[in-house]
Amino acid sequence: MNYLEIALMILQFAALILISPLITGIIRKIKARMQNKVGASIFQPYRDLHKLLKKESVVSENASFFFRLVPYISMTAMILLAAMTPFVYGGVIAPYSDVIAMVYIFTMFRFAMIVGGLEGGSAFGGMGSSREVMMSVLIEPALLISIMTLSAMTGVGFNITDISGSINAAGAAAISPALLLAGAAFVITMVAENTRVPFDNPDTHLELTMVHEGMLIEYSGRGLAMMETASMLRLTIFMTLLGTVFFPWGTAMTLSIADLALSVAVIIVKLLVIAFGIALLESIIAKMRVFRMPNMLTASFALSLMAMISLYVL
Amino acid sequence: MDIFNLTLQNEALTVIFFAAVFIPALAGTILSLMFRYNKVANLIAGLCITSCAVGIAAYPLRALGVPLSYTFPLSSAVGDYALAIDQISSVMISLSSVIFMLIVVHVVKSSSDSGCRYSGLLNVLFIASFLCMAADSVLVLLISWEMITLSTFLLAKKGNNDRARWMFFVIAHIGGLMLMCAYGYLAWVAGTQTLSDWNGLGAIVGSTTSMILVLMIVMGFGTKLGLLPFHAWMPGLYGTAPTHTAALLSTVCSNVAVLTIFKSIYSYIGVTESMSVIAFAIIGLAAATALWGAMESLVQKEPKKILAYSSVENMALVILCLALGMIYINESPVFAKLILIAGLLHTLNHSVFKSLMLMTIDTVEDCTGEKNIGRMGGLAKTLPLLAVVSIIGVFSMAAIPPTNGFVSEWLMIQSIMGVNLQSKGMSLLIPLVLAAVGICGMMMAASYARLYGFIFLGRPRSDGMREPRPMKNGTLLPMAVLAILCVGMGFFATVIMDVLTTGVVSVTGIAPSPSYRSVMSEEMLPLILGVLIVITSVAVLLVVRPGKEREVRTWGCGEDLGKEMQYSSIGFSQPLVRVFHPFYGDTTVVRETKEGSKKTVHTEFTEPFVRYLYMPLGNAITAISEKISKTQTNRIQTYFGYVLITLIAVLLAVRIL
Amino acid sequence: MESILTSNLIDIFAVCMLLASVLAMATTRMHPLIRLFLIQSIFQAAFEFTVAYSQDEPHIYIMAVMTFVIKVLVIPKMLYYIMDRIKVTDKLVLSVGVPGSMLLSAALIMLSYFVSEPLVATLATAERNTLVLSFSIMLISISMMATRRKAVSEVVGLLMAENGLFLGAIALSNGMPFIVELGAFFDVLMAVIIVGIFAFRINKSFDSVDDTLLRRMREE
Amino acid sequence: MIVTLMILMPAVVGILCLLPVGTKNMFRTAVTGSLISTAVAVYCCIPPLRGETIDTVIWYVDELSAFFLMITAVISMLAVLYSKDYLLVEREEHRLSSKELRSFYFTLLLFIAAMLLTFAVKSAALTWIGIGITTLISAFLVGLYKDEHATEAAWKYIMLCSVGITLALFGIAMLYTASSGVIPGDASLEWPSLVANAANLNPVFMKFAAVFFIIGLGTKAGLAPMHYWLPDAHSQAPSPVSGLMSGVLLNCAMYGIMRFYIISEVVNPGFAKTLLLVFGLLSILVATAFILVSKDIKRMLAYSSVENMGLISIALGIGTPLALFGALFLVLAHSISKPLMFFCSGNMTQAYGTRAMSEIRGVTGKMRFTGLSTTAGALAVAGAPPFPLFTGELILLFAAINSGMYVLAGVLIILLAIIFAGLTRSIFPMLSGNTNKKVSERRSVTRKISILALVIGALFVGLFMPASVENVLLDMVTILSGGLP
Repeated sequence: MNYLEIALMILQFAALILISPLITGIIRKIKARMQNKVGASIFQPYRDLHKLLKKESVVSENASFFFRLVPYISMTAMILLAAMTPFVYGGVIAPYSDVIAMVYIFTMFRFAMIVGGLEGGSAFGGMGSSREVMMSVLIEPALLISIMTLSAMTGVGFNITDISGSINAAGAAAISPALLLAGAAFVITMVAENTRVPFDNPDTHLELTMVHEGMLIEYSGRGLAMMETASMLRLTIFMTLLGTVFFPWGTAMTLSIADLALSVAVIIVKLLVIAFGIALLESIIAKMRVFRMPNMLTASFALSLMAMISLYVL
Repeated sequence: MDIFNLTLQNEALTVIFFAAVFIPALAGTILSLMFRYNKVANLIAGLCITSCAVGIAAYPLRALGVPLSYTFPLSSAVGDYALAIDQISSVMISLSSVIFMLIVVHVVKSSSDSGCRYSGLLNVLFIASFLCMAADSVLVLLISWEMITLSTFLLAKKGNNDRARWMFFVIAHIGGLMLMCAYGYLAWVAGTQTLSDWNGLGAIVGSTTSMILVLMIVMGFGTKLGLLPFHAWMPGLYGTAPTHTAALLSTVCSNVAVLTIFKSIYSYIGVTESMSVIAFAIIGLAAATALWGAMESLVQKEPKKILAYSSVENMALVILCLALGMIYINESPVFAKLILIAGLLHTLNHSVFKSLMLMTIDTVEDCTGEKNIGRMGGLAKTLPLLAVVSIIGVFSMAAIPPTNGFVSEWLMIQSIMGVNLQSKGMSLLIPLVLAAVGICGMMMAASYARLYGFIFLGRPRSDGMREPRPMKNGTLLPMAVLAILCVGMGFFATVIMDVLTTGVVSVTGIAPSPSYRSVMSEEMLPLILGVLIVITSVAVLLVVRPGKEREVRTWGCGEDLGKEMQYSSIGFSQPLVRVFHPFYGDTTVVRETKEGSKKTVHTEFTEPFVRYLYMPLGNAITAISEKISKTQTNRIQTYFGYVLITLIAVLLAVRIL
Repeated sequence: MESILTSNLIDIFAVCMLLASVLAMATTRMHPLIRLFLIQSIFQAAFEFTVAYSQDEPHIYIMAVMTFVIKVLVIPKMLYYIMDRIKVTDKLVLSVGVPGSMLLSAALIMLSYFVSEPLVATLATAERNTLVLSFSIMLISISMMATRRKAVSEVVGLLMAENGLFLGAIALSNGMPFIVELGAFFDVLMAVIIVGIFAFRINKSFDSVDDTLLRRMREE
Repeated sequence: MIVTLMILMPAVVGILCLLPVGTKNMFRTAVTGSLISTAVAVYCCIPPLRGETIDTVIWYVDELSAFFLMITAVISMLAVLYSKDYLLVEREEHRLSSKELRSFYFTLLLFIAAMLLTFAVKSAALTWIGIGITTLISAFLVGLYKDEHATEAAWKYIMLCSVGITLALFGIAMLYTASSGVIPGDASLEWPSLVANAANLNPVFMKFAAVFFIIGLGTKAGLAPMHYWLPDAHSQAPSPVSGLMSGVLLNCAMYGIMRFYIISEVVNPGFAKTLLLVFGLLSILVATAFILVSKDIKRMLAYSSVENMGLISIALGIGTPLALFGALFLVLAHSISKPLMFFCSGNMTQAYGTRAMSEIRGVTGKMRFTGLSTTAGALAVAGAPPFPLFTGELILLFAAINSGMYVLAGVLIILLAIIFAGLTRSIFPMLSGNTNKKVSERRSVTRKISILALVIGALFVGLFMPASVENVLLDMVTILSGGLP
């Protein structure tokens, strides 16, 4: 591990964290454009976060010590995940970026938010958490199985960097029904996990629609800023995972300048394409009724299960 | 070591060890029979703690090479009383003694129900579970297993919960009878009564019989672990019994059961190629039980019942690992070793976090007097220390990374995924098992979030919650130790895994050469992950230091939040109930309130197994016995008639046959 | 002094005893029942006397005398005494009815023939049918106990079963060792005395000997 | 000579009790008399237990009879000890006059003498006569209270048992005819000589003898279709008597069946075994049904005696040495646990004045000693671990499985589990809960001693089996499987 590699890793890790608000801004911008509105500038999320950081946080009297801890837990979880995901070259803590640990860190973040939601003692938090519980019971297994399919397909064990590396090396041969099915399941999980449109409307605070917002309702000031960054970071991580693990072709395998440049370009294109896809999805489909969601989620669960079964049976 | 004469030393050490374990506990039992007032109760509990403390020394002594095997001079009708602690049981004994000791300390400190009788029975339970884990003769195993059932039955007495206790006693006894048959047959096949000479009896007996034996042993112990058809007594008993009994039952007794199942399947019977059919059956049953436990725990109204179903789910996962091991042992022994370690590690972790959570629930009940979770809430503000301890417990139960719950779940998924089984049919099994583990994991996390959220967070829903009595000093000590143990076992999991490997290797006989580490993704991961989490959280804390705070009443959209504005515990799990509706036996009940004017609508959740399996069975038996008892017409003539008819029937039978 | 005469006599007496017990099944009143028991005992004494005479066994003579004294003179007297003291109604309630009882006894006789088939094959011709007769007397008397409602009728049934039993014992092997028969006799005597005592008690507490009242011990 | 002394001693003490002396020292004579007679019995049984059988003209005491004699002596001593205070209470509540008290002790001690006689005699007919006498005497004990229930129970008891005994007598007649040709003279009905040349007895007669003998004595032992007198007799008799009857009287009949079993297994092997198996299973099935239904504690205990007799006959029916060991162990276990439970229920019924289990509540609260001993008794009767019945059932299940009778083992498990459920469902609620009745523990040392002795005895037999006792049991197993000691 020479110094260049370490420097590159830290740079890539910092870049991932910094660009996450930008990507959310871009998605909002594209969505606004599609609904032929001008929409805020793509740097608006940075300004929001900056504003929130300076504001004083108003906390409800019922909130306990855990209420103040939740933002920190979620930030830690997401930063750890950012360190693990292969972005341009490979995860910062490459040898330790175990796939199962990543899934459980996602659960850690979700668990902290669910419990945080119940803090305020108001109906919104309770409703948000209970709906999040329903969704997560169906999302988490789909996420676990889809990533596990990849590790079983490549057979290189559970390190995310090795997996993406081996799919990348296999090139076109890697495209198998298992990979496609797992990818589809992962896309649905991504949309559901980050509470994008078909499952929850991220832009409004309308009680009927909110799942993710419901849990954040009690937070303000620094707490809210951290929670917002954490969820933006989560979206970016999901997108990078989709980009560099499910369709990794183009990410740098070696440390040569040419490869790195190519992989930076490729990753930017991928992120933009995915952002465009999400924005397109959000402006075409309306939000589903809460109790129609399970059908969609079980569909994603079934997809991931079929992916794994096809891996073994075919 | 060889500076002093080892053999003499070992013999003396073994005798001293066993004497030090049994004598204080026996003294405690005898004292409890004689005295009734409380001062003696603390003495008896103290005696129990001393014998637990000595019990902890089992593993270090065994590691030092002291062969802890001893035969009592007095023999019984079916064979002599022999004890032998091998490698794996020494680990189990040490940890169970630690847990037992902490629970007894909590009993003394909380003194919620610690009369002489209660602490005397605690001594009896400790002796019985120690004997069961260290049993070397069939009789000791069976008698101590039934003694555990008996002492738990007597310990569970509180108010008049006779119905729940009786159901537990009968189901456990049915399990006991099944074990009697299985081990009786094995004793006959093996020819000897001492368990340590039994290995590979499956080969002698042939595959179908060994499969039946494995099923009987798993179901026999399953009655106490809560496998599917036998789990219906658990919510009833956990709900009504003193919490410490529930804690002991779900930790110490489950450890004993898992240890004995493990030893019976892998060393007494020995796993052969052709036993995969029974392994499939047990896997199916364990997965179904885990899903069932997870689903039911989401809708329970009492915290103790939630934890009862969580024990069902956790123990089902352990049985799942043991059954998977049966399949892997022929395909790829290294992964078999990994999954067995995962199973045993999960049992240890489970006993740590389950006893922690049950202790917190007992303290909650003690301080607030509330039993129903629907009337709890807002305790974190008034009892912050309790909330801290229990959030650690909840984190480790929900398998959140830094804690021990995560490690065993992580190991389990790795070992399920890692192996690539040759035969197609078997490999189809892996995705289904993984799906089951995934769903259970998340559902249990949801139910633990509900448990913690509706006890400690939000606004107090009853006046018992508004001003709870202060915690008795010292009750926090055992809980704090367990919390540290939870996180500690999370960080230093690899140490425990190595200890378990030697035990697993000695029992299953798999070659120790390719160590389980070679197959694992990254053996130091638990420690590194824990350290990373600490570093990142400290970094985030430094970067975003907590700013000014202003406490304000929760925003209630204009008017102040009424009592009902807060989410109810059943409401919380209502979406999931709608998703998995066919599995729940929920009925909506409309009840008149006292004033008669207002009607309240409740959803009652009855355990479907009780309604569709236990009740009809019970009614059928009573109906048949009703019919048979009609034969007693009380007229002497009919009795002469019966004698005559029997005489004629037998004579005819003799003549014809 | 074995001769055709004695073996014929033996068969005749045995058949008469069976006849007595079949008739007992047919009576519907108490006094004739006891009188039939008396007749049966007489035949039994005669039977024993002829066997003793033919086998020259001294102890069977004593047996015959004792049977005559106890079963013909003492026990009926006692039964009558009991009947008068407790002023029981003479009517005997049959739960099966006379035709039913007759059919029942016929069936029992056939059954005992069928059942003792292997046994009879091994015996000398003489004792063959006495064994079967004793068998059927026992079965008939037990069924009599099972179908009659009166306490005293049960006692008579029991005594008839004893007669059948002794008939079989003596026919098969010239009676059991003497002390055994003596013991059996005393046992029978004791049984009748105690039953008498309890009959008084039943009468005192139920003021009737009708067994239908003995039904309070139901299992709820 | 010592045997005659052993048998006459209780009779003599019984007669002494008849003397018109104050009740206080009448009790004293009864208790000391029974203590002495037990001492004599134990002294007389020690040599046969060690192997030297007593074999005189009338008496024949080998290990088997010594084992039963020992149990009878000890249990009856405890019963007399317990009955001292029990009857004092009965007299205080004017249910018994002092004259009846005196006649009670006379009949009780005569009853004990008769039972000792049955076990010690040499000839089969004398055993039969002994059983006959015990029935007649115990009829008075059952009918002690002279109310219609007791009289009815006594009436049923005598009549049914007399029918049983008559059938047994016919069995003995058949036995005599089978053996008269082979063994000359008076020895033809003596157990040792019968066992000696059992091989050349006439098999057809032996089959009929077996049928009549087992049905006859089965009625007396309470095996299934003929057991209907047992619940009435045991529930109406005073508790010490019902404890003694179910603990020891049923053993007399079982002893007779065992003696006959030895011979019949040599002549036509397997015949008696199937009979005993069938009757055993039937008794357990019927007992299970009745235990679930009965509301009266003493009736339920009587049915559990029927169940235990069923277990013993199944053990005999299996016939392997381990099963025979189990049968003898079950006899010992049952003779200790059942009297213990009857004495405890005696305490409870006297204190609460009713036998209905639903009306007795809060025993541990009000009467601590009885509460503790009833818990022990209930666990002993239900077959829970530290107590001997659990080990007995364990051996029986082991034996059933080892001899390949899996179906039998399966049926046994189900029935034993249901019985366990029935017993615990009725007895344990009596202990917990609370009652508004004014109930208090009797301050009586003799009551406590007798119950405590039984509890300690049960625990000792349940957990430990010293080598000496094991050898005795093994010798008996050899006797039972036909070999002469």
